[in-house]
Amino acid sequence: MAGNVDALFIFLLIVSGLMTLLIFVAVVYFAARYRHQPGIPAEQIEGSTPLELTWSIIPLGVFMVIFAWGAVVYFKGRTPPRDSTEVYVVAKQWMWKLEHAEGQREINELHVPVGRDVKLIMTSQDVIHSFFVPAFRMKQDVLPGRYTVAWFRAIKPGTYHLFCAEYCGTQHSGMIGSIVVMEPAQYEAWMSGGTTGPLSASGEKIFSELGCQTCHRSDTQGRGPNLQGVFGKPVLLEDGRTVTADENYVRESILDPGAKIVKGFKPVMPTFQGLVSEEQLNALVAYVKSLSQSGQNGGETAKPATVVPSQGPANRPSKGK
Amino acid sequence: MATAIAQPVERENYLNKHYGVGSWLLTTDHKRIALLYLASITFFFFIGGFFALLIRLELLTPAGDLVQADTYNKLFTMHGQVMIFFFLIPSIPAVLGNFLVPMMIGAKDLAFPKINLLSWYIYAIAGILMLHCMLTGGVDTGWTFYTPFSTAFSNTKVIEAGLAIFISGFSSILTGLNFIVTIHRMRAPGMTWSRLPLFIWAHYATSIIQILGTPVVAITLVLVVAERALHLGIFDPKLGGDPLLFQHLFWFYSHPAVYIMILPSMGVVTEIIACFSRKRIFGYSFVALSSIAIAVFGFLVWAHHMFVAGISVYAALVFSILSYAVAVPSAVKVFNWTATLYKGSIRYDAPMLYAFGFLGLFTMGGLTGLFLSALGINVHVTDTYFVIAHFHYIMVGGALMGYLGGMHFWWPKITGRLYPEGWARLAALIVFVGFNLTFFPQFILGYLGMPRRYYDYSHMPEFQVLNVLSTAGATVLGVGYLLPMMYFLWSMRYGKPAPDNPWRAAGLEWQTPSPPPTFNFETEPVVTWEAYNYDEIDKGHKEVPQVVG
Amino acid sequence: MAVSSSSHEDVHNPALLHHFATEEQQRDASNLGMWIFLGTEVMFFGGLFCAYLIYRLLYFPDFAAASRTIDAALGGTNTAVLICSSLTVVLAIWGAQTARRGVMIGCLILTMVFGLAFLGIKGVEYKQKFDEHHVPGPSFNFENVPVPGHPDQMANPRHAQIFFSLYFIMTGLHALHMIVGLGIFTWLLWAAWKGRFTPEYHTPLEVGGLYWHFVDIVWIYLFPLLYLIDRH
Amino acid sequence: MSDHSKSSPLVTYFAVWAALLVGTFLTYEAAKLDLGKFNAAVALTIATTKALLVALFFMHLRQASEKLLKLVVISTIFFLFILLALSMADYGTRYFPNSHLWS
Repeated sequence: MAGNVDALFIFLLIVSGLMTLLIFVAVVYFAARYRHQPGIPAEQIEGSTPLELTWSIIPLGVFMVIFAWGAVVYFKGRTPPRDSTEVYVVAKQWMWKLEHAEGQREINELHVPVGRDVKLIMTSQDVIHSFFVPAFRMKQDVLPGRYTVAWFRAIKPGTYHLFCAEYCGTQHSGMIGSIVVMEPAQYEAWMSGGTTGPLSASGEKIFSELGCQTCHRSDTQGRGPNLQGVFGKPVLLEDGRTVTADENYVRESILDPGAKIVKGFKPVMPTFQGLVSEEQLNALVAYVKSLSQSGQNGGETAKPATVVPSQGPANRPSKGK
Repeated sequence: MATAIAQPVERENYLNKHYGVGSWLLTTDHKRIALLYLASITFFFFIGGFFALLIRLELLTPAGDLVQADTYNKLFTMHGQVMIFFFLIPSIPAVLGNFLVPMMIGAKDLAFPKINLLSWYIYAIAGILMLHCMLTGGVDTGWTFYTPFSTAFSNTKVIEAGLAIFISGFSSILTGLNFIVTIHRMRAPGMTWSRLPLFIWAHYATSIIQILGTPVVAITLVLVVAERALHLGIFDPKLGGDPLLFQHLFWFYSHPAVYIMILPSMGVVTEIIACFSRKRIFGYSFVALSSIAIAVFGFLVWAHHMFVAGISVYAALVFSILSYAVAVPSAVKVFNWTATLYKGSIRYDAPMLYAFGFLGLFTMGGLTGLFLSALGINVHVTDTYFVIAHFHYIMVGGALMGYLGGMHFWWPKITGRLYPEGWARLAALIVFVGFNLTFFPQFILGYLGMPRRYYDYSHMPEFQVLNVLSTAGATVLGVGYLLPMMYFLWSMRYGKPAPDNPWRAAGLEWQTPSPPPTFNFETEPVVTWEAYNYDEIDKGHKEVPQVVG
Repeated sequence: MAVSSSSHEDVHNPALLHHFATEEQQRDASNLGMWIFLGTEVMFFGGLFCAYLIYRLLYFPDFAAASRTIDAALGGTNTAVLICSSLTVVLAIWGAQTARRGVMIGCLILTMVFGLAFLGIKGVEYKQKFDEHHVPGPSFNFENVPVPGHPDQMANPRHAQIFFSLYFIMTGLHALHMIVGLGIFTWLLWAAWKGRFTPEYHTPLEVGGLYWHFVDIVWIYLFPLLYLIDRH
Repeated sequence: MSDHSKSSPLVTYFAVWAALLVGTFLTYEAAKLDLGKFNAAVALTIATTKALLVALFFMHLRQASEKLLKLVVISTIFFLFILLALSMADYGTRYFPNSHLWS
């Protein structure tokens, strides 16, 4: 990331440096060359349409190049690679709470392995914050009430600044931390430190504590949709629309179940707004996600998922709403 | 302050026709109202400047040691609010524009003199409310009022500050409305659209933004106040609202607001460059149309303040490309000013030095805007000191330089006195040097990653050197701003009486005595010449453009 | 709002004001000034319409459910009342143009009566909403109100509260404009009574009328947007 | 604007008034029909027609000899459109492909 941004930055420095130089040299030269001298009147020039067009169109062309280049860099920076390591981030006044999918929890510090894509799934408990790592040229506002996503890949071990870049109140400048980038071996060692198990396992526990499984059963008989294999798939809704079951959709389904009801189900699910914390929500999202990963990755088949493509209404897997 | 002006000349003029506080507070003369505005915005400028100084002093050392964190947050918030809403937005339009728009088009006054006075009173009420807010605790939301911090978390006087800015908006709207009607309806015979000074075109464009943009921020602030008082949920995600909607509505005005600040300044600089290079402006119609283009395109780019805020990436693309569209007319202006110098007969009087300063600083401010509109770079530099530096280059380096240049240029007309030229050139130099020393290091700070609105950077001591440079520059800059204030005040009493047209300038405002009579012209002007007919003046065909009775 | 009233003050003296060359110029300036002011007003309401549009699209079922609880018959009646008042405004101007003093004054009074009727009906509506606890705030209650077309699905009270917030702010702002309008028309009536308006000079009537019609147009949009989201 | 001495015929005023009342009635009745997505379109079409009637006849925009007033109206509507359209550019695609503001 940093390389891409810097390349564009240098290109822009050159372009704007040349432009500045052009203007400055012209102004200084004209100012000196045509300074007032008695007896030499100014020469009146009306203007020149070809010249005006030239210096409108050429800059516009240059601008379009900058735009296109900037857009490409931006798109890359906004699109997390498919198999990224996932870290859930909860921002609050004035600290960063980070939780690895594997279960490690950290505060104001994030340990990541070098060379691995890391996807951040972020939300805020209170006001808007912004996750900013200057060394990675990466920044994303963290909003209350929804997830925003960002990603990075560290290429050199070391410790890097993490800043909150969106003003968030008294200790805004204290809401800082560090990203510790480690060699894979070191990282493995660090990871094996005390953990309560993967985030999805905590999610599963919360899932059963809240009694979700009474309706979201792993067969087709539940009052709510079966959640096996739902994540990342399109879901057909009661009103005919189709949505993709991403993090924000699962989140909304828990907090505002009436918003997007899966086809074939009744709006019977109560809201969990105020009943689950942001961390618990993250765990639930991680759990729902884990129900799809087994099938997707072709790895260990944990559950005999009844993954049915988006047509079948009765057993549409999704968070029931 | 203006009542202190000694009677400069024997002739009856707008300053000596009436005396007494009442004659000022109830005046409907656009020139006197301009001076009322001048006094009040100068007051707010120094308040805002004082806040800026404290901010820079705090950042001299990495630790938070001068003021407390909350105080610091209030300082930058109120620095922004005061400078933007109570200084920059009214600065050129309400002072120079108010004074000059009617004179430049040959009118006796603005179309609605009472509304003009009303707008000053609205401004004054807003200003008093803002002062009250500052004195009784202040506000710490950042000038941007981002929700939900402002609506649900800040425990400072958000409602009062919001209302103050809401009220000040109406002053701005009324000024813009008055200008547009005046420019359409009050032009002297012969003053066709293609003969208008480019200052007028710039103010016309500014007025469009004031009229159509300001109400949106006004209603947005109403929603913020309502949300904060009643917890409606419109901007509060906890209650189902979307905080980004606030940002959309806020920037719909607040981005074009930058053009409210810079466009009039461009108008001023155009007049100065033409006068001191004794030339017609190169490409008159392109400069005129580019003002309108900036005003219109300025409305299409607001979400480039929100590229990392969580908006759609597709929308970000649209706003990025539109942002480049607005860069073109700005570039056209710079090229035309430069081309105007070509084969001119250039003098380096103080106003021209400010205009040169404007050219350099605006060019740099504009070009760094290209960095910010490039999506990929924006992600890195937004909300850092890079942005701070960029918009100060535009709004201080650009707008304020233009304002000072204009004040020097028209000071003889306004007061009938000459300021001390040597001091004025020195001040221009100090401002230019001080400005660059203050803000150039901030570009580097920003790219290195120092976030804006940080009170304490003790974990990042590597940022200190650049911050020290910046603070040193701010001190120089402060001196540069105090100087004109002092010699202007001095000149009101001791300055040499100004001739009617000290610069041998072409505009209609110079064809009337300095200071002008109450109704601007002794005989009604009839315009028979193009704008900037410096050849006719200099070749001695006419000493000044003739004013037909 | 203060603007419009003082724009009348500018021209309240039938004699030509000093800085205008001709009466024509003065009248054209007032007219243009009012139209531009109305442009400002459009954008003022525009911010609210923008918020309304976005939340209506995001939370359509909840908005539909909330909209159903407002009395559309009262809203419709109010629309008719305002339309009638607009008619009396043009008739008053016609009266001035044709030197029919009785028509002018009668129609001005009628306009104000219609305006007051509008505000009265509005008050009845607000009272209903207050009694039903549909006023956003601590006592807001919108539990168990089904979404139109889905009897077993309940509207989200938080989203309904956003609807009612916008409803009260938009109609409240509109009512505020009505009150300002009534103030203007009180002054116009006084001036008409004093015989200030002649077939040659009645600019304040025209400018005040423009304002009144604009307020009417705002309501013409508010009525279907707020009252008639989903009534079938 | 220039021919104020010549008053509009009362017939026009009353006709417009009647049309506005009919329009109000139509809006009210059309809202009761289930037209799906077209309910809003119908309501807004009628509202715009009514607004135009008021502007053109009651506010005399039709007679305005100067194009300036029409320009004021058109540019205001243009900027309002910009506000709505560019905001929707974000909301319409923010959660793409999960964005369904249009369906």
